[in-house]
Amino acid sequence: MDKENSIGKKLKEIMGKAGPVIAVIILCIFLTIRTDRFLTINNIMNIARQTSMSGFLALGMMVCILTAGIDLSVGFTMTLSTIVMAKCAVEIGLTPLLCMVICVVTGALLGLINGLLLTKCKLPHPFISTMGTQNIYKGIGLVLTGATPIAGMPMIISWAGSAAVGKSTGTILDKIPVSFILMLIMYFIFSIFLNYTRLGRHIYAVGGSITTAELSGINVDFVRTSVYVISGIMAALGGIIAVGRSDSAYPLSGLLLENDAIAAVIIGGTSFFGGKGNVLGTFFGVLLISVLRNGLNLLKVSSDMQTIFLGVIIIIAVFIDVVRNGGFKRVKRMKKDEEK
Amino acid sequence: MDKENSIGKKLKEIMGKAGPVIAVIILCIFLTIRTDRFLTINNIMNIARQTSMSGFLALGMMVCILTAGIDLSVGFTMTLSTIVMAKCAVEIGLTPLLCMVICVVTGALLGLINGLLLTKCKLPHPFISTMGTQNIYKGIGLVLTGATPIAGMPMIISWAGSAAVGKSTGTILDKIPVSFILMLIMYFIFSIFLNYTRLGRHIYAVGGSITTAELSGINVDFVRTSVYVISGIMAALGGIIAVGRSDSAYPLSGLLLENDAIAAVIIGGTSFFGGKGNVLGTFFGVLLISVLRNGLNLLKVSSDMQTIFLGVIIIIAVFIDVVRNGGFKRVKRMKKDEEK
Amino acid sequence: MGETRSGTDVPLLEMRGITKVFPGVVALDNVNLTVKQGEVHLLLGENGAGKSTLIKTIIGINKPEGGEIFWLGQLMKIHSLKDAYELGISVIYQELSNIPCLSIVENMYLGFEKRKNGLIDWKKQRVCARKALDRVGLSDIDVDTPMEKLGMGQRQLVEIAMAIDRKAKLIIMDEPTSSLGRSEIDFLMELMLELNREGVSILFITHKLDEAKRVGTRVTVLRNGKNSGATMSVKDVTEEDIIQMMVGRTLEEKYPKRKNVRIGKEILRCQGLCADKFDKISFAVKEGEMLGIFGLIGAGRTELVRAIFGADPLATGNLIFNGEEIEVKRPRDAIRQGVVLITENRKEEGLILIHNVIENGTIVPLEKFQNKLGFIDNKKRLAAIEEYGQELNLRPMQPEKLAMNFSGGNQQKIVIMKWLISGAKVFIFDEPTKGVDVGAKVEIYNIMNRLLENGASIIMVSSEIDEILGMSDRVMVMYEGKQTGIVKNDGSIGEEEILTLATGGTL
Amino acid sequence: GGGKETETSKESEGKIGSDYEITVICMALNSDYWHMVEAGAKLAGEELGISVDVIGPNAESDSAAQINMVEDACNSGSDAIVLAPNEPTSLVSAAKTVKSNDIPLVVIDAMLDTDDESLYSCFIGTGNEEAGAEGGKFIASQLQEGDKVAIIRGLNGQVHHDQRTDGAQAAMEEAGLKVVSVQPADSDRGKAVNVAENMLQSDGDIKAFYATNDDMALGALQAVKSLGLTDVVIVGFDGTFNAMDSIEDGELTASIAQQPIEEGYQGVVNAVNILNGETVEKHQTLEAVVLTKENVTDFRVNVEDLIEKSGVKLN
Ligand SMILES: Nc1ncnc2c1ncn2[C@@H]1O[C@H](COP(=O)(O)OP(=O)(O)OP(=O)(O)O)[C@@H](O)[C@H]1O
Ligand SMILES: Nc1ncnc2c1ncn2[C@@H]1O[C@H](COP(=O)(O)OP(=O)(O)OP(=O)(O)O)[C@@H](O)[C@H]1O
Ligand SMILES: [Mg+2]
Ligand SMILES: [Mg+2]
Repeated sequence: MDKENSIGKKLKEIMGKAGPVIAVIILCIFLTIRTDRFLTINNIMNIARQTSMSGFLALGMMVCILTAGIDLSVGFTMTLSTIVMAKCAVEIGLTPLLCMVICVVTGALLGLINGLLLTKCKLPHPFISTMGTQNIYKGIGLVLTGATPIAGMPMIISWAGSAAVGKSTGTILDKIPVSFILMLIMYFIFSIFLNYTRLGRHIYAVGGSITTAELSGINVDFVRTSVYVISGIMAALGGIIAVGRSDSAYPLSGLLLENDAIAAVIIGGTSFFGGKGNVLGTFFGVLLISVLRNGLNLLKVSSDMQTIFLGVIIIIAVFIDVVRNGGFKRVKRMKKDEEK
Repeated sequence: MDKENSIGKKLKEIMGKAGPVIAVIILCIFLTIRTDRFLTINNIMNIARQTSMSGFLALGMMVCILTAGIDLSVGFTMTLSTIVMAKCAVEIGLTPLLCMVICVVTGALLGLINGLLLTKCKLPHPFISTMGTQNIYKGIGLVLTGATPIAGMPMIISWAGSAAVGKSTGTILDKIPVSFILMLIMYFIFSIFLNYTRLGRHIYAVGGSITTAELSGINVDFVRTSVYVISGIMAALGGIIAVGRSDSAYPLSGLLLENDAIAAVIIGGTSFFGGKGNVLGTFFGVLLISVLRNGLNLLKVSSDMQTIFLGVIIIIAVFIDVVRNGGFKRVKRMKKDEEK
Repeated sequence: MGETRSGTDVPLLEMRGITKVFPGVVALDNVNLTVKQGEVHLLLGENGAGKSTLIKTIIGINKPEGGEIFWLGQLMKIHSLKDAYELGISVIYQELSNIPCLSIVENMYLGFEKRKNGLIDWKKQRVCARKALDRVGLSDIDVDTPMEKLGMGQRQLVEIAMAIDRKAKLIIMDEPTSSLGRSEIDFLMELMLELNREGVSILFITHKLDEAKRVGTRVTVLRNGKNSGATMSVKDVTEEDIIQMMVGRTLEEKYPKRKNVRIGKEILRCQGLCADKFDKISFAVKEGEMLGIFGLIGAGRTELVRAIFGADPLATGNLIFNGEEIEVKRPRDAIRQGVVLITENRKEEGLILIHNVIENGTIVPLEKFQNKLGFIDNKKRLAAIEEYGQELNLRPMQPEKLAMNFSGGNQQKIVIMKWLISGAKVFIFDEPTKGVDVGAKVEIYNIMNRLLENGASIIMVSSEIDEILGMSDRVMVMYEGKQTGIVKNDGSIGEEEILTLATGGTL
Repeated sequence: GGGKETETSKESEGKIGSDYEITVICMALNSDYWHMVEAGAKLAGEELGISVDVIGPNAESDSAAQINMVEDACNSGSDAIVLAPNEPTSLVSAAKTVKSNDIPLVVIDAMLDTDDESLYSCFIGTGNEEAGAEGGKFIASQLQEGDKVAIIRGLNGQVHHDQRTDGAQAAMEEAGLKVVSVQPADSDRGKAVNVAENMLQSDGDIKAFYATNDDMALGALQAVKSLGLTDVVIVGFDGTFNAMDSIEDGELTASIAQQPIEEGYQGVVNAVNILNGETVEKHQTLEAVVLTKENVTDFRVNVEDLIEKSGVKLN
């Protein structure tokens, strides 16, 4: 036990945290060799831009999964929040900043509904409640827009999604997308939040054991509701970026986004059973998917094959995680976890 | 304890099993009053026809959920099996019966992959493995077909999906769809299978407690693999009906079908945590969704509103289940279940 | 002991007329309990008597239907656990309650994080945790170790450290010793007395009457959710009195004698069994014989029996069953031979809690209940349950009742029934009476005796020397994964010899 | 414009005074395009004094739902069905159901994949392939021989996107352009931004984007703008209002507009004619219009007039 603890374990631990990092690096090296278009500033900035939205969604999904929950509605929470924002901006003509606030508040409310369904209505599993609200939010978005996109956002909203940090400074700043910087800031905030605040630690505790958390005097319902509110807010923020990027809010924008978010979180090493996971892992999970998508595009792999690759990557990433964590032994414990 | 057991409990028990039945009946009465088109033989046969495919898928999903698992790949397992069948029939020109066998075998193999990923590769949760294979199967289907539908099935294949039981007998038999009868037969077989065979009971035991099942000498890996194989076979059978119905196999036919299947199973009272549920419940869960969709079509409710209704129904159905099962008490237990 | 330091006679905690009803059960019926300042108060009673329920009303987890609770003479209004903790009440729950994937220090301050500028002050927490761990004798364990890496006893000690660190005035301990070994128990008893000397009151729940008498000041007994007799001073009552109050009758003998047992031929022989946690274990059991396996906590007994049963891998060694070598890779290989394990953890490993007695009882030998066509015959299953239910005196005898709704002792009977129906020949019991009350214990011993009388063999792992000496024909002792001796339990040996072996000594 | 024909068809109004019920089933009801079909159908309904219901699933990929809708429509008392099949092969069986109920079927927008002409009474629409070719030719007219072009298309497996792609690709290649990349963006504007960015990255100097719907074209426009490129020709498909706005502003180069209002209108009018026992032409082709800065304003005024008259609300 002790011997294992010393060297091998330490190594494993570092590997454990660095798992998705290593995968990203390997993928990057491969792509750099295979296509000279990959390692260019423009392309890296492309990847940065393409990462930001899913980065926000994955962050929200991560806190849900940390409590052993899941938020399937995240895509259409994003869509509905942006539709509300777009309506306020384009049809009512409110000031852009107010519209953004409204977007975030809407996201928070939609998340709150998910949370309350779970904690107050006692629906047995967030899989069910958020599958329900996913349909509801989608339907409301379609009804509100009459199923057509709303375009013509005010400048500031587009700014978050499509602007670069600098403006004709002639330096690289002109290329770094604002959205990516915003995402980085948010990841930093979350890493503080999850490690150094009570709510953050309580999220891990609830995911680790909901009964024990309850017995330790943690307001479990509050924590569980919070994570869905957080997820809603992240979805709304991701939405603002998505709207800025495409200059429109459209009712099917959220379709299947939850899959990428879940995949990124799981690839990033967060345990599906809650209680384990870190922000850095999720960051590299998101990055892995973005780099993969970008790389396959550069390599002109057909989109059908891309679908296959994505599936394979999800499975391999999780499988590596299983092996890394001592395979069998851990799996035995997992099995116990699943059990009633 | 004992007093409650006598009358109240019995009533509750009957209600418990009859829950979705009652919902279906209420919905039917409402629709009969609101539109005189609902209670016609033609319409009832429409519902029957529209139920069959999802009926098969839900049955496979149910056995997975009974073991506390899930099969997200069910839609594209169906698609890929039918594409293989269609290729054999239309391009290679094998005999129709052989093609159908190939379809079922393909479904079983795809299910086997899901099962082995779980039991041999020890992926921590079927949510992840089947999310991966869902993408893979979808991609393969697209690659195989070049993304275009394959049409022109042989008669017999179409027969299962689109024929009626009788042929110009002038009786009601001319209208009863074969596919619905096939589905009824399958539900009957499953109700025997789950209640009166060893594997059937073992499925419940594994869902009830995987550790206890293992320590009771049950071959847990076999059981867990079997349910995904069964789910694959059911998907393939559902696929044969779908192909018969539309006379074509096309690569996006499986999109989002897993959602309806999961919804039907959960509405039908199967516990998301495994170990509890019955075939009758699932049958009425499937029926409820079909009747709802049909009724909303007849009432000319827009498809956007239909989406909302479906979401609401999922939540309400599960909520009723929570209340019916004594709300709090059960929920307390559930919480414990979730716990590691 | 027992002297009140505050000089006043205001009781620390006073509960009056507490009534708690669960759907279908009156768990507490007008119960009174008074804990004085600076005493160790014993709360005793059978399984299901309502002990845990009572303490859960103190800390606000259960909202009682009737009754009042006073804290230092003031009516206590507790809305949440936090309120209770802030008053100075700490609880060590019956079920271990920590979060396995989090570190010791996190677990210790869960819900009571020390903060600086609104952020968690990890440094301070580590320092405090270190001190608290040293206090409970865990000085060689790092505070950042994940809880899941600790043994059960160590986890229990961490929980105690937690309670101490919170500077509680009242520490409630609900069966803290059920998963501890003898030396840990001794350590804990000392610690309790020491805390008590420092003025901390302790409300102590246990099924082990000897240890109760060692530390207790006064005792309150519950029976079927009611006070059974008045609270008395421990000095004034005997163990027999307490048992009388708990179960309403006296027990003739704690360890019933077996009659008509004929020890027959050897049935299972283990040769040189090795794995991670144990090394070169060899022994044999005969028909009608009970072999006890004793050891201190972490001696590797559980791992050994799990490996024999095929639940854990065996590195090397042979298993010989009825003279033939058998290969056991999984539990079902052992079960096929009739070698079965009744695990320590019946709730999670023995039962499917959400299924009823019929399902649980017949899940192993389902093929026995198949008709000619291969379908399961439910009438046969019910008949078997009724037959064995009578024999084991299952209470209540309701085959359709879910396993989760039975009391601990009766749950143990359902597990035994499952293996009886499967026709097992060698029964391995791991801590069969853990958390079981004195009355139910005797019932379980009676069942064991009947098994032996019918020619079965039993291997019993236990941490209670009394039980080992009271029941087994022979005793194997383990120390740190090694077998330190097999002795005949014919009166020639006693506690001392066993303990010598268990701590690595030789006779 | 569809205006002219609309006026001529008005003459037939007098003849019909019946209370027919006609159900129009669109591929989906999730875009301006289908709302324009709805407008046309409603307009015809008003003019002819009959009741017209317009329904459709909520995604063009959901052909199972569309099959169900056709069956339910057969049963909900419709006298005729106007169908825009979202999957040409799958919907054939639905057409058989309609036939077996003796209900006339008018197919609009996209043809069914069948040789059995008895299944439908008539087809009205622009060939997607021909319209795609128009777009391809337009792009060719704006570029030099040998220039690089990229195509952004809808979900792989959706037939009308296949046709729009094939038509344009063939026309462009014939004109000597180099189609360097064809990628799907699932008809999604956000995805189209990513796809276009990646295309520009992997193939540098792309001179034109052709997208099989307007949303994706607008997405490509965003990508081009955010990379600070100018002079890239971007052509969309459908002539949605967003696209028309953009063309008027001089950003999007062009959009290939079919005539959805006319499709809906003619679909209903033909159905009524069939119900009245008249014979109608089996295949009626509607021209596709390439909307550019020159003609977009006129086109738009006409469309807006018609929609206003129909009472259908667009967002
Ligand atoms: N949440 C609950 N719902 C329903 N019944 C309950 C609940 N908790 C306890 N009970 C019942 O209340 C009674 C008292 O249980 P309690 O756990 O207090 O017993 P105990 O004295 O602690 O027993 P043990 O020694 O086995 O721990 C039992 O009959 C039990 O089944
Ligand atoms: N479910 C479990 N999770 C984590 N650790 C465990 C578990 N069960 C046992 N252990 C630990 O494994 C080690 C070996 O203990 P084992 O159970 O074999 O000893 P034992 O001799 O049976 O003693 P006891 O059963 O009294 O703990 C101990 O440190 C024990 O605490
Ligand atoms: Mg208790
Ligand atoms: Mg043990």
